[in-house]
Amino acid sequence: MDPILQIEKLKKKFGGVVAVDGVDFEVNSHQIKAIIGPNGAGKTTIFNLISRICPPTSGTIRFKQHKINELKPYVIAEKGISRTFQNVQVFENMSVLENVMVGRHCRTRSEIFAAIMNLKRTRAEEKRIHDYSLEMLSFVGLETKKNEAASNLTFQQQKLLEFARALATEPDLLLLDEPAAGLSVPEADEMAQFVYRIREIGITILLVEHNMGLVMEVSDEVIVLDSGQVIAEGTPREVQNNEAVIAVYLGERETENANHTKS
Amino acid sequence: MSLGDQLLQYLFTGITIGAIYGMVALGFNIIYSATGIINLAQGEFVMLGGMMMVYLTAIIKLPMVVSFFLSILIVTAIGAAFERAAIHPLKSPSVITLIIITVAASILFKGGAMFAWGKHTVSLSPFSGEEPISVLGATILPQTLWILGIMAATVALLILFFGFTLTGKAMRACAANRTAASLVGINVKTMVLLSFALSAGIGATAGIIITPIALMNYDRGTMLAVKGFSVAVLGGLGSNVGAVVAGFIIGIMESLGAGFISSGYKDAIALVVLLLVLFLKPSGLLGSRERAEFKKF
Amino acid sequence: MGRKNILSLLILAGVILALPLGLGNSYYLNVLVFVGIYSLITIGLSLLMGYTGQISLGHAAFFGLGAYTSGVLSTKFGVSPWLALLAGIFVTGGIAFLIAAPALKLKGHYLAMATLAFGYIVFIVFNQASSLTGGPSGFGQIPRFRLGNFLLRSDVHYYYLVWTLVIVVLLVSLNIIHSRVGRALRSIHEGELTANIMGVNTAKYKIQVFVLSAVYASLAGSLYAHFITFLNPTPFGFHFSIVLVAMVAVGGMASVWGAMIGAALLTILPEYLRAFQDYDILIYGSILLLIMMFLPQGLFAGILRLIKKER
Amino acid sequence: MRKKGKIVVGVVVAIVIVLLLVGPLSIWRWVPVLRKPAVAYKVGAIFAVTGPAAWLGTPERNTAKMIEEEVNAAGGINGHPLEIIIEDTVGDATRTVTAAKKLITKDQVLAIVGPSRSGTTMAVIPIVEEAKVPLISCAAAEAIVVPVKSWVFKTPQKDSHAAVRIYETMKLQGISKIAIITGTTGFGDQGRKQLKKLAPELEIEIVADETYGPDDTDMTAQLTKIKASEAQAVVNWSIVPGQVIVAKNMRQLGMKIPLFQSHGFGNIKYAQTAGEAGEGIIFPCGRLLAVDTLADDHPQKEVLAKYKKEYEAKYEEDVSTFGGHAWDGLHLVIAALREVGPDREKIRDYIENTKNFVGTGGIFNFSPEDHSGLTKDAFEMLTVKNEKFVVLE
Repeated sequence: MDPILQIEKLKKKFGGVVAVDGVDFEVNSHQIKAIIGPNGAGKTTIFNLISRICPPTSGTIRFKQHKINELKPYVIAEKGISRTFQNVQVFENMSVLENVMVGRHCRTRSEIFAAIMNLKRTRAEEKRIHDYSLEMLSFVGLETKKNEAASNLTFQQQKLLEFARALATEPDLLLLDEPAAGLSVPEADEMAQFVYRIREIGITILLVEHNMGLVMEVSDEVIVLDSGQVIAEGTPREVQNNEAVIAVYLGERETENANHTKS
Repeated sequence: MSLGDQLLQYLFTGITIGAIYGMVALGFNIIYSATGIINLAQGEFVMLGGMMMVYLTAIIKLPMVVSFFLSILIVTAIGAAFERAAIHPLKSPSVITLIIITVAASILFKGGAMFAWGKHTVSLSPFSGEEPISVLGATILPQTLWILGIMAATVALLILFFGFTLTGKAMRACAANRTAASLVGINVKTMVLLSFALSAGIGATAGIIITPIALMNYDRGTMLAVKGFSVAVLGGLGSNVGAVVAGFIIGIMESLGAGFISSGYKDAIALVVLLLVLFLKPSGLLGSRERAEFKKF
Repeated sequence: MGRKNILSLLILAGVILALPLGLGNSYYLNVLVFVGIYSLITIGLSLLMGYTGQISLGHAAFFGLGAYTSGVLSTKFGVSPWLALLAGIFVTGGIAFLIAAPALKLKGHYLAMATLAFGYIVFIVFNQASSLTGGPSGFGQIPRFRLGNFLLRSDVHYYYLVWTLVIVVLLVSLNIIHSRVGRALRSIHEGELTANIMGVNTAKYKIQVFVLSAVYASLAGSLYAHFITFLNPTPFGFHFSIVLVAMVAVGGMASVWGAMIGAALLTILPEYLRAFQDYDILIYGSILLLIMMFLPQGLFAGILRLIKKER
Repeated sequence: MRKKGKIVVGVVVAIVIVLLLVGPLSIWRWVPVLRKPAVAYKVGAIFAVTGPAAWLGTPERNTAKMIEEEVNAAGGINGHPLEIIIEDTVGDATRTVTAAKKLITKDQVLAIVGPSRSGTTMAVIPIVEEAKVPLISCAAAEAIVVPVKSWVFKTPQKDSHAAVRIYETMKLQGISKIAIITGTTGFGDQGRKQLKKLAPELEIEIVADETYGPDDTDMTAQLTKIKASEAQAVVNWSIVPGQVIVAKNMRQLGMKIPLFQSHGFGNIKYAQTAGEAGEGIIFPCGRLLAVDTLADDHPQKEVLAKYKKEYEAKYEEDVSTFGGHAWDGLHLVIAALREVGPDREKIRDYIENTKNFVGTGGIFNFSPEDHSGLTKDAFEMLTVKNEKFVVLE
């Protein structure tokens, strides 16, 4: 198996706080890999480093053997990495279809002069963008909502819309940031089905998730992160039986239980 | 005059101008930090303060001290009334809407002042005599010392207010996160009202103390607002110490620019420096980058 | 571009053709010429502010750069006004490009301040570079446009020239809005970082739309210079930058039609208010305040919503 | 929500109706029958009533209203009432051009008095030249009438005359090296040009040349530079508040050299605003402000005293030379109307040939070569003594 994403000695400091502390791992093509860990372990920070929302302090990120640390976010999208967001980031005042069409941006070429002249090939391209985006919408089952403003969708629908938008960029690697967070149990199950279906198209998936059921069900491999460091890596079964992991998770479960009783 | 004497004089001039700008910038900061609004009518509060003071002392013939506090009080009330009438009723307005509303308000204040007090430039006698003080061959007006003193007092009071009183802390909380502030029971709308009142009061104070030096007329507010805004941004929006420091920087740059380079281009010199600072450090000299990024449009 | 927009354009073209017949008075036409000139700027500003979400408090400077480049070249160097207009576009576009790259990294009020400072610097240069600009006194005798041997001299001629260009600019702008680029612009407004991660080169499009809006303003400036035939710095100061933003906000930023309505309203309104003498300043301020308070989306959106609601 | 919507619709509809009933686009104007019969003589006036030069435009407007009332109370001009239509420039060239076009094409005025400022005047010149409407500007700049434009006149004294009078006074006082400091407005800029142009002719050397913006709050930097130069006197050429701030700043810096101001200092308010710092300022001015010190047989005495008395009684404020410029302009037009009737071209010809017209600014003698009509003797050198203007000894 060839690795599509290689992360070496990745480190990120925010002021004095080390959020990611020398992380190494690889993601192989066509696999579903999950990153888990307690709150503040640095999971989302790793995503943000990969999609270059902020620059890493040190270390390298390679995608298809090429270093991508220095690239701008939009170039990373062009290279074939797309993502969804923990707290959804849809373009609220644009229609559902337009949201997806923005995702199509990096696979199309018409620039401002072509737009001004409204050339024949521009119109043809616009048609292709439209059709492709519609296809992505029907893939996630939102085609009936295409003309709604994105802000009118439910939370789950907005998450699905983010899927469609990310898929419209034709990614080779898709980063899913807590796809099940905030969803009910049946909705989370639906999400799991989507994750499978996305892999079937041939897209590699890297996933951050708190919902252990979903993680254990869909992942081929799991990385466990604590305080910015990898403490375990392996198949779901191996990880579940790892003592370090259990220690970390027991700790968290206790605090979580405590929180639950409080509220 | 030797070069050294000249240099000292330019410095004094810069400090005088800078103190004026700094006072205006303080008013900007208060509304900005509590609400994220850039109040382009801030210059009008300054103008109203100055005109009101002249009116009370010259026409009504009240004593200086009484007029001073009465003017501040009246303009504070005007600021509060403006907030109640034009800002309070809005539901989640956009920043551009707010900018235009403050512009409209400044037109109204200007028009009101024109009808109330006419179009002439007025002056106010200085608080303690007009005899310039000589320092090492350069001169400074006693009024400048008043400006510096009152500015220092204002900044000190603001620091005390925001640091040690419950209301001040509540206002800071609103600045940091409005939703969170209202969740813990702070009445955000009251804080907005308060910030407008406070900022109008500080603007009026600025207007009163600068009128003996800079004179005042109904049309003066806009330029003062532009300068004050530049200074507030250079200092880092929301930073009061930054406003004072940036005021002096711009003031001294203008006066040195006028003295050594070209009086015609002095404003441009100060603005080019401002632009360079913004391009290199986008959140101003003493502003925090994170805060600037949180306060989005 | 939707059918609605094409229809609106056709209606606008019809009204433009017909209006001079009904008015026939050069004063009204003169006001409408200014409405047209300002519309050119506000359409660009609506692309920049309403669609892309980037504020500018310095667009009067681009208007002035167009006017001065055009005026100086044609008056002092004998360049044909049409060439001067083109030169204005290139000069202004070039300056806008240089300022856009660093300025558009700024956000919110810091961007507002940077554009304001830029506008102010340009204004100072107009005042100080007297050998070219005539300084605060300005200069006159700017030649008017010619079409072949035909000299455009009356208000009617300029009315048709300006409004033809408004239609062209509208067409260009609507084409951009309803394209891949237009979508990218709106995504920047909605969430710049998200747009970037989704593959939109946000910096490039911000610069492009900034330069485009500057070019529109420059075009307007050249028309102004060759129409009014006299230039001094006062119309290109901070005050006018604010008026432009007010026009866009009053009409409705999120639509080029709104931007035109705003330009029309804030140009025609002071003419109505002439009758009120000094009180005009109070009435003008009150109207501006009330519109922004009760129709914060602008007149265009407000009226559209009302029509829908009544149905 | 619905209720609110209806209110807003109501307000919008009401505004539209009002706008259709009054104002330039009103329906009445499209129906010729409803127009009033035009018996009045219409004269246009364009003044900077609001905006940064409001101090200039307001006395002009007041004067125009006063004259209109006066003329109509006396039975009008040959039986025709006089209608002065006053427009505001807001100090903006664009608005001024529109105002001029309104007066010419919509109101069809016979002549225009104003605008108040040099820049706005320059902007309307091409319009009146093309429309062939006489314009009598109230602005000072030389460029308005040099070179002569056939339809354009002006009533204020020329900048060059003011500069010459200042220089002549300096020579009498033995001053040869001076500093000039001017505001960056049209007025200040024109003054700066005249001062620099005329200095060599009168053997004056300008050793410092400084400027400041119209909104500047402190000029000590510029004055420090002047103080360090060899200047024996300072000429400040600007409008308020700069005039007053310069005087105050000079006092602050302990500068004892004399301060000369331009003829823009023509309002006693400025001297009062400057207070102690204003004492001893020397400036050229029409005789209006020193009317009390004029000999009774001075040809201008009667006109000046009458205007001053009436203006001050009506408006309860001190008369200024600026209102006087409007007085001169309007009375020139009225005299023309009285003689030649409502004909733009004849009015122009009449004004161009007016001789010995006694105005507030001086005795006007126009000719095809001179559309200003005044000589440098129209100026008196005044100085400030005890917050009053007196003729310089």
